[in-house]
Amino acid sequence: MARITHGIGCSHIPVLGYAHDHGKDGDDYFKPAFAGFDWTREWITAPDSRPDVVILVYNDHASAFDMKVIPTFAIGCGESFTPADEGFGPRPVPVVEGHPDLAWHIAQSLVLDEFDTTIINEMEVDHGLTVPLTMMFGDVEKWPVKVIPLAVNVVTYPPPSGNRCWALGEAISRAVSSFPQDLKVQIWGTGGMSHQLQGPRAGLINKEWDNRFLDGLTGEGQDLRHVPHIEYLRETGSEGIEMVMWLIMRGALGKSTRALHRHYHVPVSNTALGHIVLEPVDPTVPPSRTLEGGSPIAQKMIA
Amino acid sequence: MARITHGIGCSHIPVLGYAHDHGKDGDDYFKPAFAGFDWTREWITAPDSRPDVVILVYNDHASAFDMKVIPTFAIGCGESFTPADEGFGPRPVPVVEGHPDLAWHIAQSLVLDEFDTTIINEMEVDHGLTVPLTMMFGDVEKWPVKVIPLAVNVVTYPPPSGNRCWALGEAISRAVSSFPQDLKVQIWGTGGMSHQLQGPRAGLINKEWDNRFLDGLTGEGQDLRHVPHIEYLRETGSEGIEMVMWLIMRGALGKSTRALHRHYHVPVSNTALGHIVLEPVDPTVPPSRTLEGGSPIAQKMIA
Amino acid sequence: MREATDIATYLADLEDIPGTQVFTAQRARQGYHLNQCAMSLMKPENRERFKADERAYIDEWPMSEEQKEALLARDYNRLLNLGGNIYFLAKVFSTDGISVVQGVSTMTGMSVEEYQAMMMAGGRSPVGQRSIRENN
Amino acid sequence: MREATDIATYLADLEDIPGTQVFTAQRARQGYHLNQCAMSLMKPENRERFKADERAYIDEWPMSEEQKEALLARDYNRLLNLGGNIYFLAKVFSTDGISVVQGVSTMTGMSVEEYQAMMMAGGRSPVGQRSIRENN
Ligand SMILES: [Fe+3]
Ligand SMILES: [Fe+3]
Repeated sequence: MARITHGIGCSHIPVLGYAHDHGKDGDDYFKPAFAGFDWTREWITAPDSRPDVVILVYNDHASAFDMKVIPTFAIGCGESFTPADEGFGPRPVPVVEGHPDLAWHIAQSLVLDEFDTTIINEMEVDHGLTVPLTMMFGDVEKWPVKVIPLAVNVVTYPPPSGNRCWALGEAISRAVSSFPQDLKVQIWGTGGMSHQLQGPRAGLINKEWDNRFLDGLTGEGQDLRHVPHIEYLRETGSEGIEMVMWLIMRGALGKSTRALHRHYHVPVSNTALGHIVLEPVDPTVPPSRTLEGGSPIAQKMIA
Repeated sequence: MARITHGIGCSHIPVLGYAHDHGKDGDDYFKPAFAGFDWTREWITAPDSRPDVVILVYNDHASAFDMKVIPTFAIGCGESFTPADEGFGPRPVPVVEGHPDLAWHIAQSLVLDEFDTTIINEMEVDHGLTVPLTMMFGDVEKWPVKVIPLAVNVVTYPPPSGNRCWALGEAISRAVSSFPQDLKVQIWGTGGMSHQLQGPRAGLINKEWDNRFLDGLTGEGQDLRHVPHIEYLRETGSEGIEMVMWLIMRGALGKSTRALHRHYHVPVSNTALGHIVLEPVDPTVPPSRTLEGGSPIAQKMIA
Repeated sequence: MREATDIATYLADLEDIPGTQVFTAQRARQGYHLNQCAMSLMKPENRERFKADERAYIDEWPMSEEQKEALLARDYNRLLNLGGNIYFLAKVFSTDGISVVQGVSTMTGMSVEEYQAMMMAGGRSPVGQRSIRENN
Repeated sequence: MREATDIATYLADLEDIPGTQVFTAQRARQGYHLNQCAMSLMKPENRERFKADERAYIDEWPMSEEQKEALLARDYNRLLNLGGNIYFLAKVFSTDGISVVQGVSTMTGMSVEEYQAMMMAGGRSPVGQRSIRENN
């Protein structure tokens, strides 16, 4: 059976993609940002921990989705996803290969579990998805994992609540563990940490809050699922709201977790860089309360 | 304050649009189908019952959405929606005017209420939306109501469960009643009733089941929310699944309803035509369990 | 109980209906380009090009040869088997200028007249048509 | 309690943050064509046309004159006020060949150097920047 082995949290700051693509990752400015990924790069390619598939939770930054269609949760079920041209040509990184079998399995399971997911069969992927791949795998000919993109709306208000994100993670865990193939699956939450890219308040950074957030991802606590949007906005800047996506990752890891690795660095461009590698201690998630099959009538119909 | 005054259930059989557009609605074959709407046409334009806005729940039939993007619930927030060309030119009916203020209000409220809605700002609308308008209003220069399209995926499996649809209706009721403007809002559930358009089993009709379904929409009972997809498929044909959309309408009417008018006719083309006009008796819906604002922390943040 | 409630069980049940192909993910994937091709016929200019040279038109789409042959032959049952969805395929009915009833009747083994007579008499009964394994 | 939990209260709170325009429905509607226009600059051929004649390019979009002037002037704070969203407007940064830091700094009343120095020193503190009404 497939199972979620680990979760990773990671900022997806575009300039880190630029620094990597232009050989500047050794520069004084970028070196400490990249150095915090050395541990992860070794760990993630080791035979025991290397994943077969990554469910990569990210947001599109006006690249694949314009204002015509705004899905709250969109799951990429296609065969492959091409890096987007965000205004200065596409990043020179490999095409992202999907895992349609598992992606469709998750998408279908989520709908039965009463998540109103949008299925996407063709889309381009921007720095939100490709920068974390670069941070984890560096310069490669071919990404060493299959990737299921899970795009979350955190641009047009309201984004999904923290509680909804956490619950989605729990549902993803249930879906993965009912997939018959033996697969090691990681789930990554990306974006954040504190940053604001707009207005007179731009440049806001909140190290204390960010580090409390990292603390809150480990152990048994579920306080983070109740942090309201307005707190992210006030405390971590208007773009800090991206951190709700880390809660999908955390929710998928179950009852309790421990951190294997943690990294925090300020500044990278306008943003606080955060990164954490989490392992489930007790991966239990609550059973679905809502699965169609859970109703007595449905049970009777199922032989 | 805005409020949901009535719900309407109505098949959206394309040939009825054709019959109307070509002046064949008086033909022997079509007359009994149309006659059952005489009552409604009079009632719906009377000053007391005429709605300002209709939330029109329907499904797209491979017109606005192709296989690239498949939203489970998509709410039309645009200014207007043009009738689609479904293969023989667009229907000669007025452009559909939206109600972006209320539509965005509902869309935003639904996301906070943990429905993972997709927002659509530009789309064409097919017979699923325009045929019910024709059945209710006949030949008009301009539709006498604003329309908020709510498109539901019932084509690619799985569609949302009956329970999820009913719950969405309840959430829509909460959203409408928090809209400050004084508006009479109707909600229409369309599609069905029993029909199958494919394979050797095409032409299936189940009068008994359809009429039990119509019975189940009135009164206090909530049994219909637990009918599983497989029962629709077995009993009412592969396209009978469209009836889950009527449950969004029913859910929005609250605790109990009564029928003001009811009409059932077989055959129209391949399909059993059903139509019902419902009035809430007790419009109470359960409070949101999930609204972000309902969390204690969020409460503290809200002054 | 909980074990029986996952998507696999749900999907298995959908295959138990006589004479019916439920449009599951598996079919959606198999029929992806077939359905996209059929949908392209919503545009008048595409309908013209299709009518002028059907084979050339469908060769622009990465479909299997089997799908192409079934589409040229208007073999709708076979198209359903190959991942076609009826709402997408209905764009072919329109392009051919036939009604939905005519198109649908071709899948039932009846003539249009027989099919229409069945509908006038109240349609096909669900009795015996509910489940392959229960034969009810 | 329940009365305070609707979308109206939620939205009112979003307006209480100093120097910040949260991208609500109201702004999304006001800035619809502005944002769509900015996003069109993802295509190299559109970037070329825009650079060749900015005014002619933006006249193709049904924006207000105010939005057009602010866009020509690269007045990003004004663009935010008129419904622009930073992720869409960032396509203009790219087209102009400036970095995100440079573009963002123009909204803060600081020079790029001052802004970068602030970031190197750990960024802007949230103290006093959390709430207009609480002034904290
Ligand atoms: Fe981001
Ligand atoms: Fe329909």
